[in-house]
Amino acid sequence: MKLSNLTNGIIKENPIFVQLLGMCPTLAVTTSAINGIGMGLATTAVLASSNVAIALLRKFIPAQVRIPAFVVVISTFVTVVGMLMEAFLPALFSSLGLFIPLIVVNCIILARAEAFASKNGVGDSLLDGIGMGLGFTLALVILGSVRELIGNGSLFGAALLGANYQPALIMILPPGGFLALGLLLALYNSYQIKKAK
Amino acid sequence: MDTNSIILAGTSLGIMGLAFGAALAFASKKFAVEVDPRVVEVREAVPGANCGACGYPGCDGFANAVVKGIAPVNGCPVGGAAVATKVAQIMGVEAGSSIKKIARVKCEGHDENCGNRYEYDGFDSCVAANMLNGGPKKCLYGCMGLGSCVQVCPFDAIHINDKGLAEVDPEKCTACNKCIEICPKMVISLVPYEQLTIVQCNNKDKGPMVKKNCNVACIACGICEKNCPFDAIHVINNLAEIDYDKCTNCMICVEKCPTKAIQGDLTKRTAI
Amino acid sequence: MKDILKTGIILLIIAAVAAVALGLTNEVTKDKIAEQRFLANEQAKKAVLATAATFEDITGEDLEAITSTFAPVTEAYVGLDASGAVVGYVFKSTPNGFSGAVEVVTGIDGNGTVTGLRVGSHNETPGLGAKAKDAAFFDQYNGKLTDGPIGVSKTAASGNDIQAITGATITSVAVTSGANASIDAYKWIMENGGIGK
Amino acid sequence: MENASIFVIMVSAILVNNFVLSRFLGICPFLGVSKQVETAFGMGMAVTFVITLAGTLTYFVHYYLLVPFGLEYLQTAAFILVIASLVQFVEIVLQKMSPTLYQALGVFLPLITTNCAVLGLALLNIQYKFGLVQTIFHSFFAAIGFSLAIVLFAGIREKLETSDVPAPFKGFPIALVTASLMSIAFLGFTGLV
Repeated sequence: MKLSNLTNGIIKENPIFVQLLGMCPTLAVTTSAINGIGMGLATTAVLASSNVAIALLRKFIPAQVRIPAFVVVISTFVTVVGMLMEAFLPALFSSLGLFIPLIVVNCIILARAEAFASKNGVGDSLLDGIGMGLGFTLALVILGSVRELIGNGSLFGAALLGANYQPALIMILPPGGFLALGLLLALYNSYQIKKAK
Repeated sequence: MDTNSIILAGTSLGIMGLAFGAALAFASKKFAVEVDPRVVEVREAVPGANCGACGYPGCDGFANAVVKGIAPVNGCPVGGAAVATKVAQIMGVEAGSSIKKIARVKCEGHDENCGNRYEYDGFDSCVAANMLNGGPKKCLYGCMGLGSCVQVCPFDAIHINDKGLAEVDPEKCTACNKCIEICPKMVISLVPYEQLTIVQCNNKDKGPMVKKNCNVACIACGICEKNCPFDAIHVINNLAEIDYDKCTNCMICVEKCPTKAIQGDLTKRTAI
Repeated sequence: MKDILKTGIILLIIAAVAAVALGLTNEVTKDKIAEQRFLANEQAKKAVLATAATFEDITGEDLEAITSTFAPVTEAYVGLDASGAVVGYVFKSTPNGFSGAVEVVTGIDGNGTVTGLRVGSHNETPGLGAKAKDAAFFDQYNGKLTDGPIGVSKTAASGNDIQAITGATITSVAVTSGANASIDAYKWIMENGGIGK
Repeated sequence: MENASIFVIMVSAILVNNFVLSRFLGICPFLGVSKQVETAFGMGMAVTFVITLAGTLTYFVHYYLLVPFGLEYLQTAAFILVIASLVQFVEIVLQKMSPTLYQALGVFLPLITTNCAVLGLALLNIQYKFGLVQTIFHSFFAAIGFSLAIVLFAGIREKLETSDVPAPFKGFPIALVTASLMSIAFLGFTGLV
């Protein structure tokens, strides 16, 4: 139960900035910071629970069928969460509903299941799931706020840059996602280079 | 709560699971790749830098070749003796002896000795500079110090020193040949680890021509060849070359060489 | 041979357990979700025809006639007030916008004025076509008469025209074509003595 | 869209709604495997094989298993089971047929499973209510679109390796900026069909 499993998911092995996984929901969702938080938290919940489930099942599943087994477990988790939310928490579902199907095809979840949960104990897998989820949420919020600020002139919905700011709509469009992420990574690298010198 | 739809769901997906599970298990049997356990062991013993110095496509290629008996047990220069003995045990064969070699940059043409013909301001790559009619240095055989070898060395064993020339760190170098292959001037070559006397020049032009370009170059005067008691040094193609098996590092040639092209730490010379 | 069977059975168990879990949740949540969706649908229709208390689906050969002659219209409902008298009609149409179908819900009352229009699901460009979902755009349709088709003008609108969203003319034209098709369907119903009277 | 002709499907799947550059599905392998053109091409072929087969198989599963028994809610799980088993099958076959390509694809081969492109496509086929023939062609052309995008991207990235890129931009950042320029270019195709 090493704490490092939790922390390295946030900065050192951040799923988006370092491993560049889970790109599809990242680009699709981070048109605003609130979406980023919603998606991040939903993914963290699913990632933690599926990591635990797979860590429990890992000795039981033979290697030849590990991918189908893991993926069925993950998709069942997500669909059940989606159904329960739609039935009993309609308000939350109306804002997060869009993300649920996206989580099923989020590369991070199977990547962590395949790379980590299938090789480690339940405790570590849980920590790793939460760590990766938080790292994912952090990255989504940063990316979401950058794109929302430039592309919409607002942050968390509150207009910041005044009326005469002509928003750069490209940032809301997915090419903006690539661009924002590329520039943020470059910033991250230049910080590393300066630190290393 | 009509349970039969749940049962229906369970059975339909279950049957699909069974079909796929069986098909996958069958496929993994039919397409099983018979891996000789020894290949895996050799693969573990080898450093795994996939540098290709053994002449095989990466370490997997080498491991397969060793198990098939094509490659010699000590075929991995990077691993040296340690790996050779381990591989020999795996293969149950006696390990041949292999003297440790390292790469050396045979050039002393830094800026005081050998100036530039033009100011080069392109990419940091000797390969690129070499395309601009032979690179900026006056001597067309010397090291340009632009670091192509540094970029390619997987063991971080070669760096550009403060005199602007490539220099090999003997402890880190594993003779994997990567720098030798990339260097457009072929100024780097493999030299035994213990060798102390080295001809620090790669220039194959005639004497008078060379003098104009660099003042520490070998002018093929042949003095070293005449004075060497062990017949270990000969001028071939206007450049002095040492036969490392015969050379005893007596360093007479180092003293006699008029242009100091042959370098050696005189304090460590062996008495004749 | 035994090994193949063993793997097959393991995957069978996992898939079956997953399916049963899904089935159970589905049973538990099925009617709740139906109810939520119905509520949402009702709200959408009420938004465009406030005077109606309940709605009756138009079905059978009436619907067949409407959807075949007035192409983008796909669904039609009769709005009834508390006492059951017809107060108007609601039409759902899916004209083709800039990048795919745009869902348009139009409400028209008994004496031939458009009472409201809403844009439902779409994948128009965010920041441009997506502005069709803002009140500033769809409120323009309120009060339009059904005697002539609604026009779209790039500059200030007058009479029976609406002003297009700047930079999203294709979307504005598409939404208006949905509204006009609904108006034609409404006129066809009125000519045939109304439905559900 | 359901009565679209094969040509319309082809143009829309490859150019207009290109899976990677317009719909933004399957970005993980797109970024992960595009360092060399051969691995990108290998990935493209593997994905084409999986997507075309998956598109067809999911069509049968949906219209002959889920719809008749009214099990639509099982859709995601069943589709994923089909796709995952297909990818595992490709992984086993590839390990035998060409170990070098298997090595090069590495972790990204299982990622095809959760790859949004494959599941996204299967769901799209159902959403567009395509017939069998249309489904097969749509799946195939969508995969060709994916391969086209990834091979083009790999070509550019290979050139980037030897070009003078500022230090902080080396590696992924410059690749991402290139990808955004490519997707702006593909934005030009919207509305073509």
